[in-house]
Amino acid sequence: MKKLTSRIDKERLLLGVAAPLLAIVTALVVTALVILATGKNPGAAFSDMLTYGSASDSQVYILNKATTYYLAGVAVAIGFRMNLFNIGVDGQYRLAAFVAAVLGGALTVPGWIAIPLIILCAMATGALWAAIAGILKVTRGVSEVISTIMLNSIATAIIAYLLQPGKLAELQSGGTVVSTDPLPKSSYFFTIDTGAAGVLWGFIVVAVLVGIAYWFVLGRTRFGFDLRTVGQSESAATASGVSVKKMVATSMIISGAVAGLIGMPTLLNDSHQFSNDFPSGIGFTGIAIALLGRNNPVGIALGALLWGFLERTTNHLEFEGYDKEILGVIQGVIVLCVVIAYELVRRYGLKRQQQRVGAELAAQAAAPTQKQEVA
Amino acid sequence: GSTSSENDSSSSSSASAGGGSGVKIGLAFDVGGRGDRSFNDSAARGADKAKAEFGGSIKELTAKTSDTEADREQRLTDLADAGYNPIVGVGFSYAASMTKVAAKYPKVSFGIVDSVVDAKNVDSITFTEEQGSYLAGVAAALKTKKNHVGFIGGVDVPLIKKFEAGFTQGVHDTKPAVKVDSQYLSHGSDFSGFASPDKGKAAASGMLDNGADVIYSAAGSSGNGAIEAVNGVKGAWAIGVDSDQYNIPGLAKYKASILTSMVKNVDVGVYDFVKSVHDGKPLTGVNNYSLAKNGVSLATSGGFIDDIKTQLDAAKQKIVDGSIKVKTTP
Amino acid sequence: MANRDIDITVRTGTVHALCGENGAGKSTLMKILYGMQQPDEGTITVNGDQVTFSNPADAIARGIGMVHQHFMLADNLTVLENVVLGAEKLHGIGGKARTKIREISDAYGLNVRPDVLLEELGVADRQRVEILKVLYRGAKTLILDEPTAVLVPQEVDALFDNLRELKAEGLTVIFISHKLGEVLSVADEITVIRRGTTVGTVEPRNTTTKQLAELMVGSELPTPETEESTVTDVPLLKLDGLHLTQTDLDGVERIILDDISFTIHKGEVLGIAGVEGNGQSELVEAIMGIRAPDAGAITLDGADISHVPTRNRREAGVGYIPEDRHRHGLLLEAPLWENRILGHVTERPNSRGQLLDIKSARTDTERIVQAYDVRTPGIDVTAASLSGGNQQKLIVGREMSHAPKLLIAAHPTRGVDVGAQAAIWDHIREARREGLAVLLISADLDELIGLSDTLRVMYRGRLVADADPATITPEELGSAMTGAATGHLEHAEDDAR
Amino acid sequence: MTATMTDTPPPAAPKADTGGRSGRSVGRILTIIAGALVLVAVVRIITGANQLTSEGQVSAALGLAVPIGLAGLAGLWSERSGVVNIGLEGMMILGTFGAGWIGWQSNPWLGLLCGVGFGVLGGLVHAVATVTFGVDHIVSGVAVNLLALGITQYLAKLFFSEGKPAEAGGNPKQSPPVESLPHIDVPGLSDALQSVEKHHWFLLSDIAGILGGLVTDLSVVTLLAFLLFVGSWWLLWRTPFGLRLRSCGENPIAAESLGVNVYKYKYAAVAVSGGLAGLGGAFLALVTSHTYLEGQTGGRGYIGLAAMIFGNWRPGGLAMGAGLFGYSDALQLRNGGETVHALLLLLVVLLAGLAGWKLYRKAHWQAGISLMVAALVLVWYLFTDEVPSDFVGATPYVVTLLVLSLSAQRLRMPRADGMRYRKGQGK
Ligand SMILES: Nc1ncnc2c1ncn2[C@@H]1O[C@H](COP(=O)(O)OP(=O)(O)OP(=O)(O)O)[C@@H](O)[C@H]1O
Ligand SMILES: Nc1ncnc2c1ncn2[C@@H]1O[C@H](COP(=O)(O)OP(=O)(O)OP(=O)(O)O)[C@@H](O)[C@H]1O
Ligand SMILES: [Mg+2]
Ligand SMILES: [Mg+2]
Repeated sequence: MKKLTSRIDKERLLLGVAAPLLAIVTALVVTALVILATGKNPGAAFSDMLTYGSASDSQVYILNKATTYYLAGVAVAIGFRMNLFNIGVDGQYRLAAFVAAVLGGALTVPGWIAIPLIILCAMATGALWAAIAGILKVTRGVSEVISTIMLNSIATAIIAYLLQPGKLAELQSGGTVVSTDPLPKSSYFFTIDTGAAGVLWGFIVVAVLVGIAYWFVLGRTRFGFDLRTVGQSESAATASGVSVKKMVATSMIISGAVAGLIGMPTLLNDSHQFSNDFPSGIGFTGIAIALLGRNNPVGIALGALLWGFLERTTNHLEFEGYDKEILGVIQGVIVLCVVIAYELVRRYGLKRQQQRVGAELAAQAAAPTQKQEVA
Repeated sequence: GSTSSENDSSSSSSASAGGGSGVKIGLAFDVGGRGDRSFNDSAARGADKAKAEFGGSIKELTAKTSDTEADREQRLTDLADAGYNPIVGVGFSYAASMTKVAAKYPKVSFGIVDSVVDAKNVDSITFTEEQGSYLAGVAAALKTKKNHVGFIGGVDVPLIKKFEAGFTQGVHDTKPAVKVDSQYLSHGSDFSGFASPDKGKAAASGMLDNGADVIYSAAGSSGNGAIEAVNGVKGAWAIGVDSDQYNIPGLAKYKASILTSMVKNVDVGVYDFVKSVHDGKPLTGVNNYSLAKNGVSLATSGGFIDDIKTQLDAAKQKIVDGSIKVKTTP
Repeated sequence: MANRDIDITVRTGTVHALCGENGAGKSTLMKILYGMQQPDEGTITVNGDQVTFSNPADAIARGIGMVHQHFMLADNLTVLENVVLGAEKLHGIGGKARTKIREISDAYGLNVRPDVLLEELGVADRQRVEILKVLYRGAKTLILDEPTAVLVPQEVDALFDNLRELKAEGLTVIFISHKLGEVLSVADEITVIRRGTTVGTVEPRNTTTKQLAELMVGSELPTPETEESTVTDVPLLKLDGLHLTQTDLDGVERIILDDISFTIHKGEVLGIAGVEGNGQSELVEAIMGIRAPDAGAITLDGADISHVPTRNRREAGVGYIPEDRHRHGLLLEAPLWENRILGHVTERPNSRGQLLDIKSARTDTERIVQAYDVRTPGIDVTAASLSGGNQQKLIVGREMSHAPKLLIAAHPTRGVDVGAQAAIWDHIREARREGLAVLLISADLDELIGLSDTLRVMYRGRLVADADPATITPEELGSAMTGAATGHLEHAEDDAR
Repeated sequence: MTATMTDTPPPAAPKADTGGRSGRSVGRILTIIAGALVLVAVVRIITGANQLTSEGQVSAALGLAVPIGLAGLAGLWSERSGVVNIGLEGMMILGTFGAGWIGWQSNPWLGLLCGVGFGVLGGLVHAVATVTFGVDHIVSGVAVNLLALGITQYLAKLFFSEGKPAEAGGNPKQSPPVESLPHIDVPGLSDALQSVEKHHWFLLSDIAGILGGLVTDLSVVTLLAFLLFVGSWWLLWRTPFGLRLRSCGENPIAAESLGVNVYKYKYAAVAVSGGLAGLGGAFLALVTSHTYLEGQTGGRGYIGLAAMIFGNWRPGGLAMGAGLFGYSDALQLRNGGETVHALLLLLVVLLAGLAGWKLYRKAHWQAGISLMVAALVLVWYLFTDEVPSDFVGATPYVVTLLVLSLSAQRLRMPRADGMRYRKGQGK
């Protein structure tokens, strides 16, 4: 009974909720002030965002967006859990999506073979690209922050070189879009038609599976424990028998493999080809979302949904005469507030805990004759 | 906001908005939007002109850099839902999304600039940049004293390569001995080449140092850097792009070096389209605004190319009558 | 609460010692006195003026200087830079400061070279730089927080000579130490602190170590004596010609370990004495598989483990109590039960196959907390919220729970209070009786002599001397630690103590 | 044997002699520069790629290097005080905006000041988050980048897209044009150097080209940047202020114990860092573009950080790193594939040299790998005429990656860089 209460620590739960709440309220206040400063009514803007965001077609849109963002967030978070800062998620997913699209366009096998092959190819490409940074870090000590920034640009160059008419791509009618061979219909991933609200991408199932795998591997397996250990203290990890170098390389590779998935919802559910307007920059969005979600699988999901919601609704704000550029302000303020709020709450929590430990010890010291009752 | 269930009804009711008291024009801009002093601005001009003539209203929505397919689709859908008709997608990036949205709103007329959408209710407004660039090449070949000219592209996307192809062909058809340097400022999905005047300047001065004396840049704002570099060298000429750069306030200092500009008259295309909708006979299919239709032209502000007008007209004539076919890829 | 109702009066021109068990609040008190922490209530009076220090700068301005328990030096700066930092107004940061440092160094025989990088100095040199820092600022009151913890007896004597000299010049010294013998020999007055309050001030002349200890802990001091020998003749760990080099940033190759050979038998405790930084840490890391030796063989229970990864060594029965528990022994931000898994994730009860067995791990953590008297309200609190002693007990409990064949214990009782100390010694002794082999490394010479069956002295990466713990004295051991004596050390009967 | 007592203090852990380390830096750097010069001259003569050291090339390289160098210097200030600043990009963006905004309304000098001021504001946000609230430095930096981008886009839309600014040439992504800042030219000198360069003599023309590039048509901001480099070095390594600041990055607890107000120095350093990044942004807006443009910084903040790491957290090395970036960027922009092709030969020579060194140090397999790569590059060089233009664009990134992977292990960052510090928490 007592154990149970100590495990489901009410105070901790409360603190866990307090941080994001504090952040979002602050962000709302700041945004409202910004809108007010331009002489417009923030209340109307917020209510428009709410009503528009809760329409069913908006919800489908948000879920589709969140699918991509969630994968990006998880890819970044895997690195974060190791204290690795994989800025290269961006280059990794673009290169992966490109290579996978080329493969998918060339495959003529049935969908149930082609789709897994395309996905595996994307994961392998992302993993390989990330592995360069991982290996440079463990063998040559190159900071992954710098190497992945460089690798992003190099990936861009490689795609630019290969995505050209006559190489691995062809020019579309209109002469302005180059793209890879489109995937055959059989290689499309399944979708859920919600009728008027639009089409929900089937890849959301994969995203959910990735989330569950992330939670399970990190929290329930030996490998996950080792990974978290390295993230918390490299020196302690080494002493405990974890090969930090191997772990760094491995987690970089896993992060890259998940990054490889980021482009898949778009490729398999939407565009069915890689063209020069394939969405870019999602790797960086992933960083913000991983931060918002505290690298927690559920938190990342909430972050991804919030991001999707903001993008959907601020677009509509322009319709109501507001500047949609407010989106960047809201996003920036939220991330900043969230990181500060989490830090404040973490600190407060630690202090509370130490005080409790201290108080308990003092109580024991005051009654030395009593039999100790620990746990 | 509107829920999806209303979509169909609202789209059918809004389809009639075209007639009667003016037009409700929906403009979906590419990144940059109104005021970019380039093709977005030009499209806006066309719509403004139509509004002035026919009355009605204009709703403008602008893309952002991080847009995905879904965002563009949503933008067009929002406009259609709100009863705008016609709806113009400015920029080739709207091609895919317009294909979908046009199918969903068969009674609304759509127009797309710079790309082709195959649908019964879409007017594909395209321009022959290569033809205009060909003329720019002719002018460059005639004006160069060192038999050496240069082309600077912002990003090596197909659209910009059209410029390069036409320009190179124009130069070589006029004077085969003239050397053409080509340089792109960034590649692939790195679009910084359209917004890096410093890189434009470095590239242009590199060409000037190598002996080029006429430089044609199709590089967005990076072209400003190129024009500045050219301005620093006596006897060298710059050729601008998209709008008449001689008249742009930001470049007033360098206007003496701007030989001409290859102007893309997006406004004409947009105006024609809106007018057709207003008249009840919406344009559809591919409407290619070629040199023949004055869709592209060379600006004459400054009068620097007046002396070679005859040669330019001759070249234009040959393109119009089809005796010269201009390539679209270098 | 760390301190309450503290009353101390320190007279000018005296050495005033402060004693108390671990966590009694000595360091905290001194930090308050030095302005690094602020008291909730109470007053500080210096030379009759009531003062409040909101930061160290205020204290320094009042002529107070402090040598901290843990060195406060920046490795990547030179000695000169470390000394003048914060006191640049006095003599600048250039030539004048250098001259001044030389002057002070010569005056007190500190032997400090101003232009070397700090990272090139050993502990004793660092200690002198710390003292020089205080003197450079012209401090009238010196606070020394456990300055002798890392020094060998000879160095302690040298330090005390310095202190007496300072006292003669009218300076006041506040001196903290656990080593009661030292305290009695150097102090003019001794104040004892227990659980954050002063329990009394005594004169060293009419006090014995025993009385002092009882004042401190309220009971008698434990001793690390081992009773009967349990050494068997079954070799468990054998090191043969272990050699380790390291190439530093400038490409210079350094020999860290040179031809290290020894054997530990089942039931034997092998103690290694040595001044810190002579290769002990590296030796431990080589045995643990954290560093790969260049040559030599390590044999554990008959199997060659020279090139086996750390994890396999741990699975093969090596327990490890690291010297720095915060860096090597714990995940400070993780709950206790996760810390219980650390280092033994592949073993029962922590995991089954590739999966963690969280339930059994938690149950076993509860057991350890009970059995090893870890004072905590539960196993879900983070390791950071426990005091050092309790953290150490958790580590000992964890390592002992996997029935090790060999225990590598580096400073197992460092920073741990007397009660916990006795408990840890008990655990080691008990396991030894059942055939555990122990490699013990400690700076506490009493502990080393008391617990070990065999003693070796390490100097500059080599085992230079050995001794019989039954007869050797700390002083004799100390001389070997400075490299002054080698070979087999015999206790000289005539060496009057 | 009896234990004997001794008076001599125990020696430190066995350490080899590392004397003369302070004298090393200047002499070594000069040797490296001279060596590089000769090497480039040789390659130029062999390949005939005269652009390698032409005046225009060097001048363009300088122009491209200055913003990167300033960003790097900004990073240096911040990291020397122990705060990792990945928010440089955002602070540069703020700088471009501030410069463009005030610059077009009043004059470029005020614009420059405002660019710096906006950068400082960005720095202060980072300082509040990292120093006061103890947020992880990288996390805070990412947030600053996000926020800066959002705010400038929003304000640009608000300030430039309508009314007078729009008439003057502004739009949502661009400010109206700003007057130019003055340039400096030493009369006669440029011409003299140019005439020497024209002869394409070995080494002499190379030096003339480089010097010419450095003195011709020099912007005052470039000069200012140069002074800031020298000034930063002097301030950080030769004054009490600098000593205190660096001590905060090496061991803040020790600094605190000596009465240094660590918070104050960290705040100062991060604010200066923001200001320098802002100046880098202002350089982009005022000197190279004469206008604020969205997306103008193009990742230079990150590149600056790379240059700083490349330069081992020292101004001299950082300047070399920024120079390398500017140089390879200018090379690809000005001359495209042919000249970069000549660089391949340079790479071959360098790799061969490295192999020789490794062989001498008896690192056989490393030498083998170097030789093999050298051979591969040589084959590439011999069988092609130029490097594909897309790859040419990636030159700076590949060069950085190569150089870092060869040298990263010799780098030493400030000991407490990126660590959280809280007053009174020291043990
Ligand atoms: N603000 C506080 N209020 C009450 N108790 C505190 C506070 N801060 C720390 N403590 C107590 O201090 C102990 C942990 O502190 P810390 O980690 O500093 O110990 P330590 O110095 O390593 O211990 P030791 O000196 O025994 O080795 C706990 O018992 C905790 O309850
Ligand atoms: N502000 C505080 N409030 C309450 N408790 C504190 C506070 N700061 C420190 N403590 C705790 O008070 C105790 C006294 O610590 P202190 O470091 O002064 O002990 P000490 O006597 O120096 O021990 P040692 O012999 O280990 O150096 C520790 O447990 C510490 O964690
Ligand atoms: Mg303590
Ligand atoms: Mg203490």
